[in-house]
Amino acid sequence: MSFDSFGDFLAMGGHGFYVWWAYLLTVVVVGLILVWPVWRRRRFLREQRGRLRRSQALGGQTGRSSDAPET
Amino acid sequence: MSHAVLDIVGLRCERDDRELFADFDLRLAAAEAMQLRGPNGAGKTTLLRCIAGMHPEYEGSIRLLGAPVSGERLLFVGHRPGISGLLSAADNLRWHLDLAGWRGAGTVVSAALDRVGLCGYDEVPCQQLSAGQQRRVALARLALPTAEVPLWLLDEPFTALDDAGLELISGLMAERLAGDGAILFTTHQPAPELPGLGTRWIGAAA
Amino acid sequence: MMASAADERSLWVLFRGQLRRDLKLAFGQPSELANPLAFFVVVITLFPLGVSPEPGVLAGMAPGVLWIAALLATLLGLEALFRRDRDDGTLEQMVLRAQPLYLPVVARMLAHWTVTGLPLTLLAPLLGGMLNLAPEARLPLMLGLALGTPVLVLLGGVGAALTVGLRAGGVLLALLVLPLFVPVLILGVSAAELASSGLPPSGPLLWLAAGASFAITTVPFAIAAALRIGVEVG
Amino acid sequence: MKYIPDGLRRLWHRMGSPRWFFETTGSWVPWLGGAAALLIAVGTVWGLAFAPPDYLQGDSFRIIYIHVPAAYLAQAGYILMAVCGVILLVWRMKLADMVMTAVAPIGAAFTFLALATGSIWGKPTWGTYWIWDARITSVLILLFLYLGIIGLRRAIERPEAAGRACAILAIVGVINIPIIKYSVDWWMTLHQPATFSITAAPAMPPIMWVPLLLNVLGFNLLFAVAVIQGTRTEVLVRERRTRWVNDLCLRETA
Repeated sequence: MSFDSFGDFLAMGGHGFYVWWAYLLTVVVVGLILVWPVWRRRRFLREQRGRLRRSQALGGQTGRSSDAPET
Repeated sequence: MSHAVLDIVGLRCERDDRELFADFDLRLAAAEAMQLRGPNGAGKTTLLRCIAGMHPEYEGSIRLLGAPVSGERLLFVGHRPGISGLLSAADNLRWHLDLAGWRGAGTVVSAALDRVGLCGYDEVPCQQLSAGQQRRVALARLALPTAEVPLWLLDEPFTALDDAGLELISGLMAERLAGDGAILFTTHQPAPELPGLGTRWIGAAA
Repeated sequence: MMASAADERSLWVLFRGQLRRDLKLAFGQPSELANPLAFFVVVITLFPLGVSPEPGVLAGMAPGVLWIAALLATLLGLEALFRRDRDDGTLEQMVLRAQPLYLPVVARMLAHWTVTGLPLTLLAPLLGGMLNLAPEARLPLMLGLALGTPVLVLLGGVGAALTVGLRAGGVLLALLVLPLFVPVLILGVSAAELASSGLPPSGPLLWLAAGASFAITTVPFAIAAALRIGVEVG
Repeated sequence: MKYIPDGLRRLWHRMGSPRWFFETTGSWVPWLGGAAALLIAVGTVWGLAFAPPDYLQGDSFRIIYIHVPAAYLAQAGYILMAVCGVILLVWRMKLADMVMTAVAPIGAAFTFLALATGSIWGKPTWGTYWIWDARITSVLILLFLYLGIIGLRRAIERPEAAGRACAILAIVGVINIPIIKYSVDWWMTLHQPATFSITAAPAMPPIMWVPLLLNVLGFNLLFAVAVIQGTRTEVLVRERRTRWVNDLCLRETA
């Protein structure tokens, strides 16, 4: 342990402001890049479900069957 | 020669999230012409661009004389004229010859302009010509020796042409057919009288 | 694949034909030729007015000012580089018909450089004099521009080709291209700066020459590939 | 591809299938995420609380434990995009394009993070938030390159064309990155007698570099998780017209 007390740890030898800012920013940015695709996927699934219901109501098909790997 | 000039098998093509073709087949032999017909937005232009290799998002096979399509073996006249308005008719055609690596005499340019009835307009900048005359310059490419390729793809070639112009172009098309070429074209005007002319409807089923 | 003599001749025809056409087009539009040059001169005129007319201050910043103005003038000419060809359909004919596409692309870029980079290079020592640039730095400045502007035009050509079919092309083009200009800017400015402080400028100039030859051989392939995408849209 | 054994080629084709990617990688995320969290937790706590302060910079050097992984991933992300670009252009593998799409914002985020943490670190070290230090300047230009890729992709409507355009740009960019970096380095040494660089600490003892290593590994896994998640979303959006995606949508309703 490099610090004597929790207060010392927070103070970071006078550089606490900078160190904690940097770490806080990292947490926020990393959080965003992890959450954003999941949030986008949820929204897409919701919208796609709506689209499918609408097209089923119209008696449409549920999409092409092709899922062959692209070459 | 066993290969058809143009052989399309199982073409599937989308544009803007809409399926234009599915399981589309088309075969065109030498000395055959085919008119593509169908309502606006049915995909006639897209089909021509697929064949010319300017719409690569398709599945299926498109072959020209049994080989993958290459631009030097076809001639494409699209909605855009392929003619620069700032240059003269002769400069434009000379550039088209150069593009194909033509090494013969440049007199063929005047001959081609004569063929489309633009005798004497060689050095006039194209933007000073009328719409119909500009169209004729664009179509004068069909009268250049570099147009002697197996396949012509003509998208609305008759737009803005008068009756005489229409006759001239049909004459050029007939000559190409006589030279064992194949022609695929679209038009909303009545099709000209051509030997071996077939019609193919697109988008009628949809 | 071995090219026969006849093939080589058609390749030469292809290259020459494109070059002739593009030069004719460029010189047929004298205003388009003059605009980037006028821009170059006007921007440089603004610096003595906006920063300081002091000869010493001007001499210190002259290489940087001249190079940045040249950079922006090049950028200005890029937007229209392929746009008109795309609109009138000559671009799609070129992409479709030319075998290989590399040659007309090189010719296109050479023609563009002749009407943008070359006049900038020739004009630079004069403007350098107006900015009190040390006389011994004028030749290195010119050499730097002569070697650097082809690279700028080529890298810019990639950006212009990538944005050719796009409505909001202009600003995006600047964003795509300017970061790639950084090494040329640094090398060009430092050649002039070294010379004006009495040091040999050969280091950065040789690097610029290396960069120019690398760019001329490789970048046209990227431009050609980007143009193939450009003609698909629409 | 002629000389590649048949089995390998089949594997390559299967891996190129977006559906295969979606169905296979779903179960990887918790494991990778867990490992990343563990490594980063250990590395960060160690670095923040147990590593001794730097003899010159004091405790502000502890920013290194996030700055270095972020700066490393910023560059690795761009290289990954260029590799995907080559795969897309040469083998026309759509999945490569989807990965490339997912990497761009993540790489840009790490580039931003590297810049921001570097700048925060600069304040106690140099007395100012911004200095035209060679490393910081190169990272800033890298951020511009990322923004260019993102901007180009958004500007082109057809995703297939956008993918190939971005591939070309990424390849041109990746060739330029080392040139930019060296020219900027050289420029800065020409103009200022080498100031001491913040991350070039002389021979760190293990108690200082082991947590850095843990964090670099952890951030790598974190990056992988983010890219996988982004790619999975991209797969669904791009393949929304296929039956398997629609079946998936309907299944999730039930």
